[in-house]
Amino acid sequence: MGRLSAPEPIVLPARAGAGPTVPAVPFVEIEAVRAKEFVPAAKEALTALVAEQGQDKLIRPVFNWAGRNSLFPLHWGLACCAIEFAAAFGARWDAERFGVVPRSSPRQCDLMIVNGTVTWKVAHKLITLYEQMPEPKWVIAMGNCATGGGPFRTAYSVVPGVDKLVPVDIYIAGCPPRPEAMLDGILQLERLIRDRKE
Amino acid sequence: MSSATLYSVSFALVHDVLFALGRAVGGPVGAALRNSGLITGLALLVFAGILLIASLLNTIVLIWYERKLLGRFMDRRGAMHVGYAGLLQNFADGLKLFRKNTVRPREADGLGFYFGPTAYVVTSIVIFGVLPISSGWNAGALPLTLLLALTIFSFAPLFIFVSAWSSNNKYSLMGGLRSAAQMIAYEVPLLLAVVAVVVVAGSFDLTTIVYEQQNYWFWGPLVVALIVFVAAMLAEMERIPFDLPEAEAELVEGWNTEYGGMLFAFFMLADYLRALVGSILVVLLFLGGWTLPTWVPSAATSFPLAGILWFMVKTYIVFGLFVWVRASLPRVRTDQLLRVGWNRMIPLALLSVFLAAALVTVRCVPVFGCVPSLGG
Amino acid sequence: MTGPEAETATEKPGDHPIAFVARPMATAARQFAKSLLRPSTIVYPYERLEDPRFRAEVAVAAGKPIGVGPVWDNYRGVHALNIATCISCNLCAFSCPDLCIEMVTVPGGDPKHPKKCPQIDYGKCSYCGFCSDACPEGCLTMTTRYELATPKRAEMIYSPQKLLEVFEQKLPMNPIRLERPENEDAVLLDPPLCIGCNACARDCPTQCITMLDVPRPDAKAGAKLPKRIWKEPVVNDSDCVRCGTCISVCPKECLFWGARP
Amino acid sequence: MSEMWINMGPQHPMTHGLWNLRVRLDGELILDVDPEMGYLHRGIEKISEDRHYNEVITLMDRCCYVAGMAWEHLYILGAERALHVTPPERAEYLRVLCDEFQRLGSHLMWYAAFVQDLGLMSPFLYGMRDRDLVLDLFQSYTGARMTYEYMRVGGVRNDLPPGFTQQARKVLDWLTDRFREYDQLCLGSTIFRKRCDGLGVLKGPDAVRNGVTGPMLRAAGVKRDLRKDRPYAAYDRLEFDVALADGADVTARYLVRMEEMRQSVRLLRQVLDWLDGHPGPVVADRLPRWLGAPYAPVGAEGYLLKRQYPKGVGFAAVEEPHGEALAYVVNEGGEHPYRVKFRSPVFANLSAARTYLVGYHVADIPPIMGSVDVCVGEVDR
Amino acid sequence: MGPEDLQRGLASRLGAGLLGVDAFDGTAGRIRFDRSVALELFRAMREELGFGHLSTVAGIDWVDRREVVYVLWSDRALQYVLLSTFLPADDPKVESASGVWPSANWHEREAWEMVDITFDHHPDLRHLLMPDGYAFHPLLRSFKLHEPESLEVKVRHV
Repeated sequence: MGRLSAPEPIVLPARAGAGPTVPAVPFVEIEAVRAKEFVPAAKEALTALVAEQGQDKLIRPVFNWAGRNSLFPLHWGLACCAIEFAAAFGARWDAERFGVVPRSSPRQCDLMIVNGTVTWKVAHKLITLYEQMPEPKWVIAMGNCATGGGPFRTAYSVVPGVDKLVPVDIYIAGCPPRPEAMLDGILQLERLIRDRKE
Repeated sequence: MSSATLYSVSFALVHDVLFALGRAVGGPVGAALRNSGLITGLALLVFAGILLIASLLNTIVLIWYERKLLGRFMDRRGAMHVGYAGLLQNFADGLKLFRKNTVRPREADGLGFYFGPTAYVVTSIVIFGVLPISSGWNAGALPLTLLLALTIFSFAPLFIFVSAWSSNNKYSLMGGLRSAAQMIAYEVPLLLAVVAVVVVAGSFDLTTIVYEQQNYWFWGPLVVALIVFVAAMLAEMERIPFDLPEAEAELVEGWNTEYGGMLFAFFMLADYLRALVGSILVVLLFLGGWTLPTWVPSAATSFPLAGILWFMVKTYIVFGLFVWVRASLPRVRTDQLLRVGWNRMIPLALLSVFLAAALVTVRCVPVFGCVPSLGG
Repeated sequence: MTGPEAETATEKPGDHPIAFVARPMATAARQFAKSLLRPSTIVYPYERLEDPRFRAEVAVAAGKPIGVGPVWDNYRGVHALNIATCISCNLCAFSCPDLCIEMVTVPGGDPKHPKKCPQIDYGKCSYCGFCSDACPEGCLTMTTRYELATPKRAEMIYSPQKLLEVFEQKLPMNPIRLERPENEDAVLLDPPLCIGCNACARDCPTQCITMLDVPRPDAKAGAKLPKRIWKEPVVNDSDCVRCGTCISVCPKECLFWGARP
Repeated sequence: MSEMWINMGPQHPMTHGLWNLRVRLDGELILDVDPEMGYLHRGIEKISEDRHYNEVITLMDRCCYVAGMAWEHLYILGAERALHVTPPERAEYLRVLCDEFQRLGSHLMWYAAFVQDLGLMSPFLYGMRDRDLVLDLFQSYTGARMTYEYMRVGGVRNDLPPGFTQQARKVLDWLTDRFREYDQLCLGSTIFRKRCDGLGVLKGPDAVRNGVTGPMLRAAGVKRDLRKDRPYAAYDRLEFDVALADGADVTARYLVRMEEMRQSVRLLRQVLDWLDGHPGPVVADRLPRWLGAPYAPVGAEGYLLKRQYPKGVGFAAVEEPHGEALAYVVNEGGEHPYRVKFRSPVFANLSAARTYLVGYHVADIPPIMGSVDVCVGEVDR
Repeated sequence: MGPEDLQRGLASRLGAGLLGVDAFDGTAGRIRFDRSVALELFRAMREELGFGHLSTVAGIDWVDRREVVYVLWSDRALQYVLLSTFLPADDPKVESASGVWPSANWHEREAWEMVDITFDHHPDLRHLLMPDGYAFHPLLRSFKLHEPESLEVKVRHV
């Protein structure tokens, strides 16, 4: 009963979305791995300038580039996901690579990562913090508790989903999500900001 | 370039351009263009612009440098995805903060709330006007550049306290008070350590002080003064282990808790400007400025802008030391900080002054200079 | 620094103040030198922990704490559902502590027995693995996929078809499977209550219940025979997956769990 | 400056979770404190009453999110007593393995948070990095990093995968080296000693009176460790020492926790050796019928039990990384527990906040509270 | 220490207030007492039998009555002991133990908040986990949780 059946030899198949498996990359290249992505963006902006599409088309990509590459999340921890949130800033995942630096004061933040269960007791404080953040601002509901109450959604004290309190831009499922999943959520948010029409 | 000051270069540039223009245009407009007042004004503007851009660019690179360095100390990579190796990260940060709304709390004092950070950043930039970066690369031959630089440097607690008080937040207020107390306490040993240098160099002019170090750098004979100066400078720059005013663990963000957007960017900018000034002062006062030890082959110093290059290299190495300290030491407490400041630092600084005076009196400075310093 | 020196550090605090500031700085500098060329950071979207080169290394390789070794596949992420082998037994939905699994009809069943497969709401799922432990056919398994960020809440609800897509990606699946206990409960019958209505046999997902004729008991004088068709369900224990469907549809509550004698 | 109240929390870098420390200050001197809890109250005890015995485990992992295994173990011990189940021996050793790895993980997380409170930046990263290794090991046999759902009433879910013990030993070697590094970064630093010595003093009698347990109590010189005093699982068959210090201050708590980590490594080596040599079942043979299957259908109408199972009350105590945790599980013969009551060590440690905070400076709050190792999840439940 | 020792040690002091001492798995025993002798029992446990550490106070709602369970630990005997008393549901009052063990303070606040048991002479009986003014006692059996279906997330497309 409950014995371990012999695991089959593990073969990692090619994975959709996982990208090609990178061999050990030399120092110079790995630092540039994402810088290459900026070339098309710069081209786009230049094309817009050449086509005289107007100031709007030119400036918005620049500011959106700035906005999406320097997201300062609010430094607070609600529950379990906060530990994974901290782990994402740890050495192994290092969210600062993307310019994500947690700040303790809501005035300096543009991203609120709701990383845990929101109770009714903390709800109005969450709303206050959200309102203290200056525009433009985004909210990520990290984990199932923030998404919809999670395992505690039947409880008397738990808000079943932070989207009942503040508008949510990205939901990250997981209980708690791995740090990679959190980074994936931030990258998705970057994609949202890139396509933003102010 | 060594004979000309930065101002004279910009003056000559503006002069030549305007005269050529004036000749080409002719008539009363041309004559007006050759007006000396206009040339002087424009030359000042160009000079100020060069200074501004140079200091801001350097600060931004400095932030990047710190982030990358800290990353390696912490076994991680630091900003790396914005631009090559994250070089554009701080431009993104700056642009984003520029676009952010600036929220002023309703109860905050409007004048102080905006005046504090602006004056803080302006005074921090102004210091660069008097700092020689290479021989002649400063505003000109003022006899008291060191005093002027330190005077402007010590305006900061006033503006920090104004911005902290006017933002009407308890954490800000405590941070501002701590900041004022700390900066005033460490102002004294800082100046006393500088006095030691001045006694040995015999001048208040930074350029002269550097030239006095042609034969030996001052860190060898004045090592006590160097230690006091670096420690006091860490406190003045509000960096770990003396970053109590921004102590994140107890005072949320210290005196800039209520600031966001561009005003917060001003604070960050001014902090790093001051860090840059601190590193530059260490290099100028103790590490021989843009000069290299005499045993270095002359090829290393003969190419154009070599002085600036070596100066920047030294500055960044000194700043790297500050980052190293930040990566490995915890924060001290206010009372300990003040006790260390008043009870340890000031006697040490006085000792260093005494030592410097003794050195000058017995004229044995060169002997000391030969033994431990690189610049023998 | 080696052990004895560290010991002295703990034993004699306070002396040599300069050395005591220098010691942490030396430690930090050593770390700096170690991580200068290759910090232990994994450049996430471009490198992944499930890449073979991280999985091949053991947990601590070459002084770098990266790599989780060869057992990454146990991770409990998104489910994969093989619709073809699903028998609509409902066990996954029963066993879900968060009630995030809903059985929805998928094409492929006959009108009498509509085929129902789990639809999972990942906004509620707590990834506990009770459902895949409960799945008797091994068709609902958990894979190593974990990226579930989406701007729309509705996209977190994975229909059976979407779970099938995950299955078809052939992601590594959790290799630890539980075996069925030997002394498991069986479905028992309380014959006097049974009315032979065939509901259990009709709804049994594995068709392991057959209705067999039983002899009609002799009527004793004065005793009233229950109204029933003289058939009784017989459960084939080796095929039964213990889903309890028969028990829940029985109108007379005459089926129950128990040990077969 | 006149007296004022400040709210440290719920969003404050010091709190490491959702709670609010109201502090009355005179300048920077603390006159009074009043911890305000409940911002993370999720009603776990109430939800447990609506859940099957095995399903409560999913709540236990989330109850204390840095020490999920310890809380699973606590609940499972209580539930097993209430249901009259005895686990096999190998399961007991596996539970000790889980507990001690969890202690390592929790203490590493504490180390990271604590040094961050002091302003030490890089050790935070080192702590998180090394904790990830422990989580990797957890992931390799339970399938999750933090919410394991590994223990079951009557045993554990599955056995260790092949090759686990060798990997675990490598991680233990790595960690043993790191502990030395941690000590150099903290104890070797004059500033650290100046900050932490004589701070947050809570003497033994005060600690006992206020219900303080765990490393905080042992740092005050009181030798109480439930693993030794009242052995559960396989602790009576293993050798280890109780970490003790007598400074009763923040440094003493640091020393106790570091020593506990070393003792955990020692315990884990014994457990790994034992597990290598003693294969066997990991789930008990005799379970209540509805627990016998690996799955546990609940909420299905018609899951009829023709028999009432024996009632019982289970009482269990484990030495959680934070201190003494109790579970009181009332079984009234149904599928769900009738009442589950947990005792969180941090709950009691926090309730004594006034005794070790008043009289210090506001800058001392982060290191003192860091040395308490607050996990709000288990306080509020 | 076993149930008999406890019985012997307490019987003379408490008299009829001591309803009995049962054996209880994992502890030295469970002392059942009448709430009229609560304070006396607490003092006796702490001062005479050396149970210096109060671990927790648990309230249990048995619909028609309520039970308070105190868990004590003795560093001398290295054993737990349970104290249990039943209170009528219409008058759930018992003397507070926080005068004897200060650690009872928060545990009793929680028991009052969750199971509606009033502790007389408690220094600070106010809400601990729920917001101030919360009028219900969630761990009573009569308090029902939400139906999960009533909480279906209204998906907002942003």
